[in-house]
Amino acid sequence: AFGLARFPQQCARGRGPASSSASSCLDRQTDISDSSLLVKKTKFGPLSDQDRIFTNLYGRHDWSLKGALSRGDWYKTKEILLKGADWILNEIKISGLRGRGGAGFPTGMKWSFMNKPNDGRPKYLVVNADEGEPGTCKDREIMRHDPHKLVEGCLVAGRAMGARAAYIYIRGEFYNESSNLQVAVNEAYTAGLIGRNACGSGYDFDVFVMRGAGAYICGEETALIESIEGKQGKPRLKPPFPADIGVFGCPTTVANVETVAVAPTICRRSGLWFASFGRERNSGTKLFNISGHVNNPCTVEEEMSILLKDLIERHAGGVRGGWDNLLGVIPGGSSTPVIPKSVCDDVMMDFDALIEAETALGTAAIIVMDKSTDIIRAIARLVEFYKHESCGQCTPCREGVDWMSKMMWQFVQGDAQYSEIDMIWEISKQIEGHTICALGDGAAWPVQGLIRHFRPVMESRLGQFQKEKNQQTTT
Amino acid sequence: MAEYIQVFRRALGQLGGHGGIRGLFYQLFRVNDLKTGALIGVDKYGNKYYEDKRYFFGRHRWVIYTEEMNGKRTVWDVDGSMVPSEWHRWLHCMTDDPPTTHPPVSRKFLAETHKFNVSGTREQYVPYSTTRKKIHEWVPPKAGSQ
Amino acid sequence: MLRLPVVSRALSGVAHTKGYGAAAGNVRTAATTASNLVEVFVDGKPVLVEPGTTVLQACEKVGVQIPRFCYHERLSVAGNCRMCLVEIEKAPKVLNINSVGKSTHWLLWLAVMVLEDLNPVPVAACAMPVMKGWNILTNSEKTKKAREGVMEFLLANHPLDCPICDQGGECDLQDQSMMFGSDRSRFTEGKRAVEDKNIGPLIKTIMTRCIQCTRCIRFASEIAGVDDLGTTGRGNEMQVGTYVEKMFMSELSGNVIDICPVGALTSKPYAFTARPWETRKTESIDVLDAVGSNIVVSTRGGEVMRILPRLNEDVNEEWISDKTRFAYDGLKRQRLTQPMVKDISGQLVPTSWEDVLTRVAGALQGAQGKDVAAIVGGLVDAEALIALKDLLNQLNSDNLCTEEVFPMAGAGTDLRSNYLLNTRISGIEEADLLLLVGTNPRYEAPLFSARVRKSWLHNDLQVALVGRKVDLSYTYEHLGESAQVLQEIVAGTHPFCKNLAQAKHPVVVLGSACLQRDDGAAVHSLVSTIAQNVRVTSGVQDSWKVLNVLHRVASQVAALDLGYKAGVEAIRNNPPKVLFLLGADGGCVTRQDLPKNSLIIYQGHHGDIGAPMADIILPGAAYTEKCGTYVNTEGRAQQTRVAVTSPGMAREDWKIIRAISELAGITLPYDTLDEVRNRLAEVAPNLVRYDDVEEANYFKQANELSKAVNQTLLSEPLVPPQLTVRDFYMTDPISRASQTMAKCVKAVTEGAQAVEEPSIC
Amino acid sequence: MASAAATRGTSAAVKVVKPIFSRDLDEAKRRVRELYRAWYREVPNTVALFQLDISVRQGRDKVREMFNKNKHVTDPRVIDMLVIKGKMELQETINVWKQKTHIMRYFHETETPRPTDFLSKFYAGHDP
Repeated sequence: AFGLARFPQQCARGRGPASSSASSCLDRQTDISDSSLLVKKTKFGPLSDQDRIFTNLYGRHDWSLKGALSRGDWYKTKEILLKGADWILNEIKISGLRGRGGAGFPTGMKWSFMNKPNDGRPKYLVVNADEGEPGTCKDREIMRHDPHKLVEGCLVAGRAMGARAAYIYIRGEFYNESSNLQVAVNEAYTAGLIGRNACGSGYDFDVFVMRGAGAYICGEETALIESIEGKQGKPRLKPPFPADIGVFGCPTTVANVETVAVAPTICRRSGLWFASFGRERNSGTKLFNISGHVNNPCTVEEEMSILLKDLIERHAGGVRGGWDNLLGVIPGGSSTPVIPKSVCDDVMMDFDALIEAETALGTAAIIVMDKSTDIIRAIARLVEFYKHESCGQCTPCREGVDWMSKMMWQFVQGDAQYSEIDMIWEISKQIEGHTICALGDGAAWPVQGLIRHFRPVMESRLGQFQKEKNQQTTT
Repeated sequence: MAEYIQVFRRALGQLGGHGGIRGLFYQLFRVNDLKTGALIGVDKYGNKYYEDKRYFFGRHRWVIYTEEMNGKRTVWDVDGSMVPSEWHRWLHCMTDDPPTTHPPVSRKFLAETHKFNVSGTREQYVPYSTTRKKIHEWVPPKAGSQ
Repeated sequence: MLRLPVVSRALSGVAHTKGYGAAAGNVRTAATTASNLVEVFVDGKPVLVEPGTTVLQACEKVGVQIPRFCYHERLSVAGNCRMCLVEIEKAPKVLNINSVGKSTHWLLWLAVMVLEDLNPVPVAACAMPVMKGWNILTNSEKTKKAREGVMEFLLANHPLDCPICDQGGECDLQDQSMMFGSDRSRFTEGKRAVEDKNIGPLIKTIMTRCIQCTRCIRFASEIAGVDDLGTTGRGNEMQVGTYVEKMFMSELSGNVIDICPVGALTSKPYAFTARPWETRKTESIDVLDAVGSNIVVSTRGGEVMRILPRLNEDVNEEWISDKTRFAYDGLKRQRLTQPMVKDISGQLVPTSWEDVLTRVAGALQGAQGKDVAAIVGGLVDAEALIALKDLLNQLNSDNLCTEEVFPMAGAGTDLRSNYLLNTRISGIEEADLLLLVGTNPRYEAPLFSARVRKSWLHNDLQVALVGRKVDLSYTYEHLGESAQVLQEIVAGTHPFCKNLAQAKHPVVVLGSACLQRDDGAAVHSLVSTIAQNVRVTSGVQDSWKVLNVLHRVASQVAALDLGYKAGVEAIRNNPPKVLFLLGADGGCVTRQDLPKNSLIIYQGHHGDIGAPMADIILPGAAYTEKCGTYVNTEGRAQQTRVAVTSPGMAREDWKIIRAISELAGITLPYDTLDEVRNRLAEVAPNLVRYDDVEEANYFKQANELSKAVNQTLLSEPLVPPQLTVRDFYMTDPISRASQTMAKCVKAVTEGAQAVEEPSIC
Repeated sequence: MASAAATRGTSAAVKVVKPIFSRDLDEAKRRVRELYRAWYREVPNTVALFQLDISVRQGRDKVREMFNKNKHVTDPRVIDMLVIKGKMELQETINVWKQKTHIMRYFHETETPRPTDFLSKFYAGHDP
């Protein structure tokens, strides 16, 4: 309720053709002279409404071009483009934006990899809209309610890396999202915003929307490229990296929807503005998805480095049955390790803080579990998901995740030896880091998180089962 | 004295039983033994079967083979398989009833004419090989077929 | 599918395909200069390698073998078995900032960047290119741990049926689990079972054993050029198969048996017959086509159990065709095992060598000069050829012919360059344009074709074909069916001339089937002129040969080298009283062609076409039973070796002829193989310089002479005899006698299901 | 080791080689005589023990023949080696480590000589 209550204000800000800060940013070359920004922040969030990037996150307004223009999209895009690739890259670098797809690679650096001498091959931007991570629902909100942010982002990002075209690879299940996105792309073409001489900047840029067939693995960047090329969605080896040989053998950058969609706003409002949120190296705003045992599950844009407790209490209406009823939280989508309440109490939601807590920010999809949860079963279900979604290409993932899944379901029953807890830990370690892509890691981490924090729960389950079995045999 | 008379009588019996001196020597060379006994029967090939209970068991029945059987001259070249099956059982003491008094039941698997054992001859049975032939040679086509 | 657009290959250095250097690495490209070598360390030992070398290759260079399943040096890198994981110790970052920006260095830099992030994750040695200063730890604790983990996963679902597995004893999984695996199993769950697939009468599949290394898939799509194999399903349910129930239809399909690291793909004819440790291996040469593939004959108890390829980079690399591999059961059937003569009734009856040799010698003594003639077939070794030639020459006869026709007009067979594959098989890798005339190399010489495909794949070889359209494993420009197209090309009116003019390393290959036609000389002359013209326009050096003839039978080049006349025309025109057929099973001369009272002597190893019409049969030895010299279509002399003794009373061919000569009173002056080879060296020294190719020259002169040919071109299209894979399997007496090959033909025509399966396992 | 020493000995005749047992030919001969005597005495035992179908005389003749076969040997080292082998044979015979057939193998007729000329080799069979 809290998140939704703020809507009128947001819209009020967004309705103007451009905010003052946006226009000013375009006119100056950003430098670090603004001393006010150098003051180290200690308190993060809540995000004030005028600082929100996604102003139609909840679909209360028109998502089509008309509505988008009214919210400030496509404002002075031509000027941004004309500033050139180096300027855009500089802004992105200053903003400290890190990839929003999970790995958190510095976006500015990633995009600058594409700026190498042309060897005759076209370059491509591929937008990863295959949002399949359980618990994550941020990209779909962008695509169905603010698709023009993404289309404009494609143009700006494409300009930054000198790309010829953008492929938006959208998850097959996102039917409405892809429809909206396609409509937005068509609108942009008709309005001359993309296509030949995009926005009148003299720059040619195409955007293609491509629907996947519903495989989680196609969210992995190289598998996504394979899928676009029409092959089985199976990850490629790296090197060669997509930046060298990507889609159709050409240099390619794969970026998350959110990363791309925030780029125009960063350019308009300056990288320093974006960098003013959150801690150092973890700057910016971020879409958080809060689901599970909270009173009010929601997707909300919030400042990075906000306290987890703060986030849940403020936007999701708190944990069901109060904070003390909290069992644990999966902070970044299903593939990140679970953290118990003791950690949740004071952990900040950003890349570095969560790494310190032996988990990861991932896609910032917070799955809250209260004390009614059978945590072993929850993790077992996650592992089964990964087992089902493993592409089967490389050995540790193909064989190991299946094995882990079988073992996890035995743990759910309690029908296992105590030593098998160590064994599954070892197996998960044998998978982690030994696979081609990160799916193996993603399958291993939840198990590791479970053992790290909930080993007593597992042991008591095993003991319980033994006891019951003994009773049965004696009677 | 009576012993010598006994021996003499037996010698005379041998002389008579084998058809004089000539017959005696013929028998001695052919059979390597001189025995007289009761002629129990002669089969259709001419083999003569004798019995003399005075000899101890196992030697008390014997056969004097015929001199020509199934077209083969068998004066010197005799073979145990010349005894037909109906006499075989009497000769080997499986029964005390010779086929002369107890004619055998005729069976269709019994040969009309008794055959010798063919082992060592061309007709002998050779078991076919059950192993795979390593080389299958070419069999030339029959003349005139092409 | 694999052929990338040209632009993608414009990128310098190593990044060619997904293969990333390894697949491209064995294509001959210009050697990189030694100056930009990279120094890396393997377990502390320094080694200098070219940039772009993979970790695995660098280790191989210092003799450290990294365990692997999916990696195969001739296939693209899949990197999916993860067995080759090694730990890398990176040097302190030594980055030349100036180099950033150049594409290759930039790439390295990026890899360093990423590694920095992922460290300390072990890397897949087969795919990771080395960086300067890396220390590759092939035996560290972490490396061992990673291997053991992967091994455990691989074995988790692998059945424990080694005792009944045909791969036992030569199984990579067995060997490597002994070396690198754990000594006990922790897997207590049930194992996965996968349904077996029927992919034809040659390859037996036991898919439960599959470890999804995808070598077979990559072989099929990259080397064989048929995308028949692939994976279906995901995760633990991933299966290798043919998508739909069909036969794996390729002329090179047998090679997947060799590259399969486990027993998932095994040989169907060889199933449950022998173990690798109980067979005796003999290195030999294949003679069923003119390529002369190097083979290893595995024998046990005087019986050929199977035939495997042997590495020879210049000829067959490490592949062999299915006919080479599977026709060996033809060596055990329809064999001539004892001498035979016709009795009065005209029936061939077995007899003794003394008898038959006396008869032959008598017949030869009575016939001199043109009354005696000989025809040699396609499987005859050079020793027998020279012996027969000497024998007939002693009888004042020079009527020695081969069954295969080669036009004698013009330079004919006087200049070797006219009838050799002068460019050589490996030379195709350097070519940029290939013109095929009236041939279907895919079935006439599968390994030559595989080489063409390799070059087409990696070096952008442009292929064009004159003749009947055939299904090759590479795309080609079809210029037309009839020989008139050649005239147009000579005249310069054909649009293809433009491409020819631009070629830097052109190659023209003339199929020997064209030369069997009545206008063979004219076709040869035209092709020779095209080759000569193209050679001038391309401006290549003299060492580059353009004109090539692709033969189909193994004995032809040696026969022509020894001075045999090609074609039996002379014999038809001038029928002899005594005709000696040495392995002649082509049926070019029949009894009807000869006078009534003429005597036909057949010497050979199979009762096929020649034997039934003979009056006297002399049983000879097949290629696995003798030490014989064969010259392949390139002119490369190679020798077969005795793997098994010849069956029954069969003898080596040259010995039979030598024995005849003694009885006929014209004893040939050699008693031993060495003496025969000395005689060979006198006549044609190149025949005894084994594994060496004697270069042929005088192209220009040959072309000049060929211009004198005055033959009219026929209007019929140039149709190679082997159009589809169905024609491939049975081409000679051995493969015609083979049941396996017969099954293949049946499976190809009626589907794999038509061939009955042994119901074992 | 011994064979290596032997070759060295032949290549440089002056060089004194390391003897096996015997320092000179006379000593070697003495050893041969001792061995012969032992065999000579053992033959009757052998014939009895193995129930050989030969007479003692035939056995002794055979022993003599075997010794005569090597009478051309003059190198004491070679002689010593042959004596050692002979002693081994003797021991095997005395201890009945051999069987009857092994003894009778000494009396085996030599095999038919292999054909030498081309044609008879050809008729005889495969001669690689």
